[in-house]
Amino acid sequence: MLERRNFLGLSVLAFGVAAAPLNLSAVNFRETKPNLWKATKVDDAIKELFGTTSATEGKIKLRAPDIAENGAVIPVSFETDLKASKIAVFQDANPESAVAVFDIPDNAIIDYGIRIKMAETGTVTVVAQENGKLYKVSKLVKVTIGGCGG
Amino acid sequence: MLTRLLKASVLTSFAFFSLNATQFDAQAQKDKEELVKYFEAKFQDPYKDKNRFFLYSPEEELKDGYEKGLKHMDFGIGSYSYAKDAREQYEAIKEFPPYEDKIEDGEDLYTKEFANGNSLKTCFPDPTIGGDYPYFDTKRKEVISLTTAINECLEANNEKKWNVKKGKMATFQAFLAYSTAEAQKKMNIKIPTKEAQEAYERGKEYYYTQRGYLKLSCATCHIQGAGQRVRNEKLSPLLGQVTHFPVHRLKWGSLGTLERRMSGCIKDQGQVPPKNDSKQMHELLYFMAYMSNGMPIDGPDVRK
Amino acid sequence: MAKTRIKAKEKNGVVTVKTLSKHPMLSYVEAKRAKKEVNFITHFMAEANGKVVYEVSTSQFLSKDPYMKFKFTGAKKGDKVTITWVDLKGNKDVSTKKIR
Amino acid sequence: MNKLLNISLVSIITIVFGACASSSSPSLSSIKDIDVEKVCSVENNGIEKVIQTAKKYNEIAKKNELEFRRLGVNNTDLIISVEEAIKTGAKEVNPKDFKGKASKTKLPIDFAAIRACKFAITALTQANEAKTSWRLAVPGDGYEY
Repeated sequence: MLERRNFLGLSVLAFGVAAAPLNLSAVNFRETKPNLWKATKVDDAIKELFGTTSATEGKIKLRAPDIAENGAVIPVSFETDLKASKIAVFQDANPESAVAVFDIPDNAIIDYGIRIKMAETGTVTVVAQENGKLYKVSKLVKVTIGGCGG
Repeated sequence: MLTRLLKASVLTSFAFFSLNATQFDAQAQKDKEELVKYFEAKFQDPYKDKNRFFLYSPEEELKDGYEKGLKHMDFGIGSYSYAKDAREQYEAIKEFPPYEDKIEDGEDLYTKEFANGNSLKTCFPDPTIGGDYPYFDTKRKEVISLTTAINECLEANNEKKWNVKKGKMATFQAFLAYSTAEAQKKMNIKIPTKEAQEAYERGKEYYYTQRGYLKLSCATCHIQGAGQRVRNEKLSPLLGQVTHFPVHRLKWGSLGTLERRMSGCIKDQGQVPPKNDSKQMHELLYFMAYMSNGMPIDGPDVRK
Repeated sequence: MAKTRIKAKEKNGVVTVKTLSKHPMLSYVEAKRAKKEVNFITHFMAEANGKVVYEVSTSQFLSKDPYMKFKFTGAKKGDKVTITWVDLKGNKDVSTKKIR
Repeated sequence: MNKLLNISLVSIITIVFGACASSSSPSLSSIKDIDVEKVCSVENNGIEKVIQTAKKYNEIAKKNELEFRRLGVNNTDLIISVEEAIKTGAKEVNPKDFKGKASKTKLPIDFAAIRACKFAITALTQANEAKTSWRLAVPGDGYEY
């Protein structure tokens, strides 16, 4: 419990650091690919981001539930040994398709986890790019209105 | 080896209990043992025992969707003890539970001084009491829940009472539950007197009584129905049902108290739920808590 | 005030980081329904020893109070991980934690 | 003579049951063997009578914390909505939910009256039945598996 106080202190320090220019190599795909986030079909989004939709199935281990406990909090994680430079997560249950685009630094180990929202049953797709080639995996996640009581 | 050790310690604790037990909790003790026996039998092998326990479940679901060979303490995480797919999500969310900061906020509430210089700490000098509530107050001759005790403390110090369902009440209880869990304490409900025994019996009758326009009892879903699927819900078991509160429900998007969960559940039976600080609610909780006696406190927790 | 809680652990040269950021992550649909302004984290980055070790551009479809788990190499116990995120409205948050 | 015996038997039973249900209203236990189809029939009794019956029994249900609630609508509010519709001549009722807001429940007035009446009585008869039947669900007691 003491930890938090430490942690608060540290973050004040961090603000000092943050004042210095910090964007070392950052690529904000929201700035570089504004149309990606507007795409309403997964294939359109993949094309917008990677320039092509032709992808090999597999080489990525995707974990997502068969039936979501709650559509607002769906744990999604993926692992791969690919030396990927870019990985993106899409779904087809929401108005737009793109969920997140990872720019992979060279010392990263690709074992990532996030939590996503889906308005209804749909397919989660993860696409990785290695040396210009695309790899893709998908999984159906069922979303129902859940939770008994109040 | 470890399991043997565990068994031994469970046995000795049973022995200890029965030595100490007065006649007042003899029936309750028996009820609990029968309940454990039932659940262990039910979840020994749901696929094999389909005709005995899971008549209405699809075979492939029983084959792949259920954990087998569950023992008493396994039920501490409720339906996640048997529902495989849900369990994975539960564990993923527990990697970084959404309520963690609330435990610290709860500690702040614990030590924060009232206008009169006292604090919640004055009323609850030992915060590791999550497993002792609800308790039977032998002087007042009634069951007191943790929520009620907290509000009585606030009132006695001229502070405003808290909403019993969420907010500060849930936050503070998260700290108490966490402290209790850290101290590795267990559910420890006592039935000290004849009156307490009667309160227990009334709570028990409430649990098993069919009510509401759907004519469901608590037991319909959480004993006979435990593990059955209703739409997308694998219903939770009575064992371990109260050990993990307060919970962060994904449905609520926030922490809530046991009372909040209870009234939601009773409402689903199709009747007006009893008031959170009513005698009925308190006695119902008293019975439920006793059924989880000996199980570790593991709140706060996450539920769907 | 820092709005990201960080857990960072090193084991066998691999640092595992888990973070939880306080943010409503209101999507366009949710914002409309709640009669609030749309806002969500759009870019999230982690650095250690002056190098970017994790970076993601995010959308409205991450859950409320978004969670991130990632791994990287090249840092040891005692080094610091710094998380920086910005949201659609331009709010920025920086949080730091020592690797354990 | 027979009649007298009957009456005294009934009253003894009432007293005994009343004593059992010490904390609750004594009239609860006397409510059984009511043919809801008959007493709640609008066709036979007229809507006013049916809603009065509903009201009478629902009061007892409330007192014993047995009142029904369906989709957020307490039986009390269903009864009120029927009474109001009788006054205004409306053919359909839209009762308030337990928070006092308009509910999603919309029913033809006769149907609403019948439901309110059945709900009120069933809450009581079902509770009386349960006094003996609840043990059938207890593992190690009435429940065998």
